[in-house]
Amino acid sequence: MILGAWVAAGLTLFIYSFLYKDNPLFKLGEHLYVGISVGYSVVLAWHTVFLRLLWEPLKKDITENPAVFGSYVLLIPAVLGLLMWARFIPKIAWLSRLAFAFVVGFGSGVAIPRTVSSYILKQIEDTVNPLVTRGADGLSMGFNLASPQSGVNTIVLVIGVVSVLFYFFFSVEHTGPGKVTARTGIYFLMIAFGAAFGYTVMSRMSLLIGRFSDLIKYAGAEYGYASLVLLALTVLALAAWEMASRGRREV
Amino acid sequence: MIIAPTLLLLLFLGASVLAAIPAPEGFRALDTPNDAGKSLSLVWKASPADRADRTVQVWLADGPDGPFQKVAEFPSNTRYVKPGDFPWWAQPARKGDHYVKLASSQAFPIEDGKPYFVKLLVREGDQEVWSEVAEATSAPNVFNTAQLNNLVFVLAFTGVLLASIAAARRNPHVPLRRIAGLDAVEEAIGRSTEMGRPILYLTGSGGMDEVSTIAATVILGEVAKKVAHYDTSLKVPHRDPIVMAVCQEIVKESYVAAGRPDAYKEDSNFFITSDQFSYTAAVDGIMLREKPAANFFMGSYFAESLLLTETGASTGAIQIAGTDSDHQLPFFVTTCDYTLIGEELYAASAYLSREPVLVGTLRGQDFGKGFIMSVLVLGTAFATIGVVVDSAIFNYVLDLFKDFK
Amino acid sequence: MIFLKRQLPLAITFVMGVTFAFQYYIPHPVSEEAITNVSKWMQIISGFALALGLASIFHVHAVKIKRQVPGWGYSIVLYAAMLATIIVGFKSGGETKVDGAQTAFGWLYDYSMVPLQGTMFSILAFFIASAAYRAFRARSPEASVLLVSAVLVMMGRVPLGQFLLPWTWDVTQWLLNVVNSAVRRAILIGVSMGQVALSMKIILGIERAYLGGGKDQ
Amino acid sequence: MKEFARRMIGIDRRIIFLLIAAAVLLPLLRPFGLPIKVSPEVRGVYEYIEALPERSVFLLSFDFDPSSKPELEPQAVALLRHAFRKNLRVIGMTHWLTGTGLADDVFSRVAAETEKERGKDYVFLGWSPGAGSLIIAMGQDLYKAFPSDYTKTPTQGMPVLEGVRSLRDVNYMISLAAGSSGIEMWYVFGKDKYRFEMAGGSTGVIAPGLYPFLRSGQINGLIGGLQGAAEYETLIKRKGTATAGMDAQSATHFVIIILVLLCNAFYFVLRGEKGKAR
Repeated sequence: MILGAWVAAGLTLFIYSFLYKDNPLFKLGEHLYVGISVGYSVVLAWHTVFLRLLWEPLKKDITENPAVFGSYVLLIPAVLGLLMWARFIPKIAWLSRLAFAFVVGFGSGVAIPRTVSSYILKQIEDTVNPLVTRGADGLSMGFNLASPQSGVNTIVLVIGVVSVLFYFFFSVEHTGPGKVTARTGIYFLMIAFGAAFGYTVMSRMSLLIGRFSDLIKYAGAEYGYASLVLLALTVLALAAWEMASRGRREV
Repeated sequence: MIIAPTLLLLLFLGASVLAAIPAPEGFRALDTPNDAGKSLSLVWKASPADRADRTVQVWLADGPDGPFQKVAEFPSNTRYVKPGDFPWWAQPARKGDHYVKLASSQAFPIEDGKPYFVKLLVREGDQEVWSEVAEATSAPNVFNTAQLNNLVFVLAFTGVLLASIAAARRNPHVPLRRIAGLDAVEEAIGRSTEMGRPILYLTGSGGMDEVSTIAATVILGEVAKKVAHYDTSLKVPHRDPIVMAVCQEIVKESYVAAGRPDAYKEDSNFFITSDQFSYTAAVDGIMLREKPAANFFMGSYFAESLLLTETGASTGAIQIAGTDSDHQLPFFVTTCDYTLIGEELYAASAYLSREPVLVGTLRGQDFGKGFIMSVLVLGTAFATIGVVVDSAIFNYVLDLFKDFK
Repeated sequence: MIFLKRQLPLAITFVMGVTFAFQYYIPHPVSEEAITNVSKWMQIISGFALALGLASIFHVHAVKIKRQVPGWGYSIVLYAAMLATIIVGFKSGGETKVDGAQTAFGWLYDYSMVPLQGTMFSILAFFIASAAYRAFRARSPEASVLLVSAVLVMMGRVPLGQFLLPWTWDVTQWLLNVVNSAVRRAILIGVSMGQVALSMKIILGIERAYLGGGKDQ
Repeated sequence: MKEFARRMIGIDRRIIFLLIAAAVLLPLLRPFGLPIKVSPEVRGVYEYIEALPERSVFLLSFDFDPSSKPELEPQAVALLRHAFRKNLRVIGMTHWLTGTGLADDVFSRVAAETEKERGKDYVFLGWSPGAGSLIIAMGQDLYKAFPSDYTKTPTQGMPVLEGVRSLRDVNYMISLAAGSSGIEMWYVFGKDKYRFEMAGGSTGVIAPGLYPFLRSGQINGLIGGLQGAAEYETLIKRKGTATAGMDAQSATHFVIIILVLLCNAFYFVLRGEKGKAR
């Protein structure tokens, strides 16, 4: 646990040192990180893909029903996967295309109806709303900006969607009335981008608060003042590195 | 002598009080339409007397004589067919009728191809009345008719697309509006050549089955042709091994097309790791150490976008981004010199290559967008008129553009 | 041979594409089962593809070490970290926990992957500030609306802003619920048309870039 | 003036980094406690727990992993403090394997500060696979779904679980969710069938998507992100990391806003000078 705190605090500080400038500590952290993550994905691929999805079910099926064709069906992805490796041998490299074709064909087919459903029809459905409502006291139109379903917001929504869609027209030059619509679209885009930017600040700050809380925790006596000691060492190392590289430059 | 009629009268009154709960009218059971089986649906007419303290129980059996088992209970003024539940071309019951879906459960499993018998019990206080017994057999369906509009949309759009591609093949000189970011591509490559620094090109986080990745690889092909021509060095770090393999082929082809197959280097495309942030750390490292003069960010991105572009900005590189990841657009727009927003990324590949297929596709998409824009405007008008004149007639049109499950 | 090289991949794409596009409209359990199984196949194939990536990493860093380019020592660090993780991972059987006790692999995950990931992610907090400082300048009308809406939302999101200017909270809600959703919807619709068009072209064999190479391949 | 403005506009961004670091660090070390407005959806959760009788059964599911810790851990701590103060019997569990260690840590820490005993006042069941089907299994028989708890103690006969056979005996349930296998899943597979009252806590990112559940009454309260956690801390009158965190949020947001305003001021000074020169 205590060793963990030291390692975690050290790696955190190494990466943060990148905010100062590129330096050996960051390089060390970066290469460690890449190495660990590649190793991690290899282990995960081996256990979850090869063992759990391929080897174990295949072994089970074949030992239980060796005569049934269905037991061997998992050999298809295995063979396709192996075809990918044909790329290592230039002469038969084209075989890998069969695997690409399989993967991309599946992806494209799956995408079409689902995209139409949730990103086209569903979006149209949510945008098209009556501007007025019929209540007990007859027809009324909502002017309450705070309620997203009110009539006035429905109008804003339709204008926004239509003008931004028009901005994405490529075969029409944006002139005349088209220019006004496209400009409206650009303003909508910019307001939305600004709002989204401002909105995201909070969640990014939460991450930083989380990291800093951990560092503060590791600065406690029960962890041997890990953060403080490591912070001092990091600063010293950076200073030493600066001096050394300055000296080298002067020579 | 007087007592008897009184008794009769009382009996009669009592019977009429009991009969105050009407039996459910028009009760029938059917196989749930458009589903994977193992489920039945019940339909009966709504009654003006439905209310919260009158409950309906559903009793189910696998033989006509029982034993019946209670599987559901709810207030009698719930479970209606509501507008928007079903499209008009695939309605199991009239709007306003009661509609209950019974799914197979552990308490009462429903199997396909076996007849089941259902009856309703309506009760209020200590009065109760049974409906008739209805029979139905569950079966899985082979086509979801509620999604017919989806299929029609796909087919119609395909038709428009093929027609406009054919038209563009006959006449490839379709005018396309200027896209600001693209004029900068040439400039960025030129600058890198002058400064003798590499060009960094990222294809995003997506796999080969995403449009943004494919558009990014098409643009990479065009950029690589120019790079080969100017003899600048190109670096393409990858997160997906398949995309890397495809990009190697594409870049090689571009060098061949530019007449410089000798200048092609196999390791201009290389793999770093598939993990999001370690990839980012490594690319940031490349930016700081090799100081590329131009950074291209094409494809789809997640939270790493700002980590990449801010580092790139600090090294003074020209940055051109193009993404359809709407959630990351604010960061690209604020930190890059040029950003291709959403569809502009796809348009860019057509604009740069002037390939009839791509240009035709773009036109086809424009037709599609025009159509959707008119649906939005007219649909809102129809929906409003529908409320004003209090009529459901427009639903026949509006339902065509709804998403049904 | 030419058929195998050129037509077969296109045929495979066509069959896969059409089958799985239609799968969506078929609620029958057989169709559900098909997509679940084939999705697993995709995971298996991508597992094999990782080898391509590994080969690339080994190549890039082996070259660096062999030529002793500046910083080649870090390539050794990378190799060492990778090997160590793989060895520890296989020893722990790929599990982060066995019987409630943390394995060495789990330790590596908790005390190196998690903090490293969290730290890289949290650098965004610094960058979002510096990006705001650089980019939010009222250079043009477009830049000005961007700036104003960002500042309003930043105010409306935190207690201090809600305390100083209570109305910013409502404005924030409106900007996010109405303007932002209008724009995202429009972008989504446009992008989706592109997605459908491209997928269609891939299935019909019009677009072949993904196979790597020009139109005549 | 012009020179100063030019220098400031091209300011070394490391100074901005320092300002942000300071704006996070100072409030964390010494919170200044800005007033926090409590929203009705957070109050809903608090009041429901407040009204529960002693020894009621409260199930808290940790459906997140370390990457969402900054937002959800303070929520968990605040909820546990409240539950322990009300002498509820607390059952903890998780659907996310990677969140197990974190969840156990939170339980032991909060229990230690309120002197609650594992097995008597609370139990942490740990992780079990199955997600939705695990919930169904718990709805049928809790002891079959979790024969033993995280520390390998058999669950059968634990004093804390006295009279609890399945999810039907749970009085209140809260899922702290960072993704899809959280609140929605608990509602669909759990509450809908086994009829316990439930609420949710979530990261700021997914909170807006959960409001429809709140409006329709499928959950009776929602704690959203760090802000929600801070509101809960205000309600139980115990300032914790979330309140400090919200101070840091206010501080950093204002640092950025002031920077943006300054930058524009300098920009206009420069532009004005340029205009004059022309």
